Amino acid sequence: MSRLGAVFAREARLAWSGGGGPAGPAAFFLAAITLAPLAIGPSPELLAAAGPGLMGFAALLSVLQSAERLYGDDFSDGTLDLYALSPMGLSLLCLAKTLGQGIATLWPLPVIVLLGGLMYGVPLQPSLMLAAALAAAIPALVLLAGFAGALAAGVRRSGLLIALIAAPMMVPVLIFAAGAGRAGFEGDERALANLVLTASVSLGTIALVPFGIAAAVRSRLG
Amino acid sequence: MLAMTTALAEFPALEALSPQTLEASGLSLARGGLRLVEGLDLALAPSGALLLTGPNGTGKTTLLRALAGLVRPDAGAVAIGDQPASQVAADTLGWLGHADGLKPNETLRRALRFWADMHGTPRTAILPLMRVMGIGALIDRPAGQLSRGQQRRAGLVRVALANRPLWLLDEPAGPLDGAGRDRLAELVAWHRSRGGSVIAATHQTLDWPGAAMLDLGMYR
Amino acid sequence: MSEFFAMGGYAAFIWPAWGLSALALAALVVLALLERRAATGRLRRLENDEA
Amino acid sequence: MLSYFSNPQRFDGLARRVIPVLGVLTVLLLGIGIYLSFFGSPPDYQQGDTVRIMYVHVPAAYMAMALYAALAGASFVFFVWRHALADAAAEVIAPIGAVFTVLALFTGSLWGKPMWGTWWEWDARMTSVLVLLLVYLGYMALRAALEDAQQAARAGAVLAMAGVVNLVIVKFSVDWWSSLHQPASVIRFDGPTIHSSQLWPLAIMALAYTMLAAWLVFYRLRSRAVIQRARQIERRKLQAARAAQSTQGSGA
Repeated sequence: MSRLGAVFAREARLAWSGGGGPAGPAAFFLAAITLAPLAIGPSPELLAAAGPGLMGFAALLSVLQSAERLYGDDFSDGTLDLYALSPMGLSLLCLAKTLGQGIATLWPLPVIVLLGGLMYGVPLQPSLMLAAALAAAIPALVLLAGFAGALAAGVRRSGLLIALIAAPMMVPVLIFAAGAGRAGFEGDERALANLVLTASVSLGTIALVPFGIAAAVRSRLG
Repeated sequence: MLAMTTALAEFPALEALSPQTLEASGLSLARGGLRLVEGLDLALAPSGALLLTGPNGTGKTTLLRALAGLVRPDAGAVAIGDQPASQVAADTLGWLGHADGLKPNETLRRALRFWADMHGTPRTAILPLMRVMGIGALIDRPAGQLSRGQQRRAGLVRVALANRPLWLLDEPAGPLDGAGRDRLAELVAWHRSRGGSVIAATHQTLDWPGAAMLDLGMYR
Repeated sequence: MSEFFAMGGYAAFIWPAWGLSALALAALVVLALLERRAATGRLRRLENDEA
Repeated sequence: MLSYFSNPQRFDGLARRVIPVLGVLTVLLLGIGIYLSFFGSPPDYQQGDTVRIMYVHVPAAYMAMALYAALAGASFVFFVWRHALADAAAEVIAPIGAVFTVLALFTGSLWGKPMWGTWWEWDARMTSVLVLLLVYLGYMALRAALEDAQQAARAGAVLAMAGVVNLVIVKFSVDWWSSLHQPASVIRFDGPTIHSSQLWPLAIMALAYTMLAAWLVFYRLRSRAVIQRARQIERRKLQAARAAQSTQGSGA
């Protein structure tokens, strides 16, 4: 168990000190939330109705924005060789690594969603539901971004490629997470169902995607 | 000849190695469709040393990566002890690739502690090994501020810390100066004295006593 | 004959749908043929140089 | 059987015989299909003549999915048994599948306009086909971005297999999503019930599309074999030139 914790702690520390930690995704998320109403228009009803879905989508983009750093650097500086040859199973290691970096950089997003809820005129209860759904979605989002990042590691300007690969995979978790917020706002009783589905997709990715990441890493190291 | 600048006593007392034999038979490797090596046989006994030489692009790195199980050979098999390399690599291999696997913003202390913990080696062995490689004073320096030679020495310390019997080193002496090469020779001598073995791909001549040579230029 | 082409008033949807399908499938076939000709030409040129 | 055809010469022998057969079948079936679609079946009692668009839309959507399944299957065979032919098949299938997907989307839109009144209807099936297009584009972009052909093949195989798992979950989540704006209890009207006289043109056209896709795949696989041979000669010339240059260097 200590190795799992060692990898998680190291990757969290590296994300924090190296890439500016949570600043990048948080700033991007804030920018997206600020610009969207300028595009959609100021009418309160429209913003309140569109708010939850829009913030869910902006959160997805924020994860993609920082996805290149998940495996790109490790590929070029030789760390992936060492991780592949480490005594710990590669898929378990990739799980600890991806969640370590993910949580260290993305923890502010659910908090900002509450702020965004106020800005968009979304009442507190649906905002809390969306924040909970987003927190439940983050493991799935970051693991899928990690999978795409491992496949595209080392490619110049791989950000676009990662987004194209990860987008179709993020459809289910986006539907459920944003759905929870939207259903919460519309008072639809299926908000909780969406939240549970978001959590179940996240648990599913935690169980399955690390094997995909390990296979992707091995395919690029060969 | 080799000046033993630091007495053997300076080396940390690590857990005893379990020496392993490495054997490759009928190995054939290609990269980008280009045939590099055909029908290569290779054997390395405990305390043995093998130097891979040959001009650039003859497949030294690809061969090392195949021995480590990172690359699947087109034909032939690699066995460590009597098991396939890819299964036992984690417990028997110390790997030093082209890049040193150091994070620019991570201090050597943190990095080497991480790798010591991963391999179950006591952290007390870190500083002695760094002194052996002459970089004891840099322990709290982020790897990004070190020279290539210093990073290489840190990479060698990481390999020693893994405390694994079989070392696979890709151009270990590449960026090292004269003193660095002497310290590398000492490290390898210490490793071999404990029953460990080493294969190194190299351009420079490394005068490791009793080391076998294999010129890959002949295997095309 | 003309009422056949009218397609019960839906000509504006049916003929573009079929036309597009024919165009796409024809393009796939033609591109495959061109790809083949380019490949064989390249191989023949190389084999001539080799000889 | 699989390893039997992994040998290039044997595959070439097979392909050479199969391609003309597939070609003839395609032309024959298309002829019959077109005839049945326009003359052999009555207009639908509800949609009138627009049902004839279904005869090109449904086969295209079916081929888009069938080709992705083939792509994922070939990727699995390559990933496990390392057959170069399986990787070649996956690489060749991708663009063909993508074209069928785009065709399905356009014909779907042309069919939707008279039926639902809008050029694009975000219903579960069409949205899933749109996501399928993104999966195809992602696969092709990844293979194009990786210079090393070996890595492109292996990484592509991993992505293609992950894509299958993903598409199943996407189908469920999109169904759930499209039912969100209607109360779940209403049974969704699931498109026209297929009248038996409409079944024949649909089945024949689907078979014709399948034969055409098979012809395209086999034909392009033979072209790839020719390209591989050309590349080998080019590499040998490169190696010979480099060897001549290095002996010259050391000789001086």
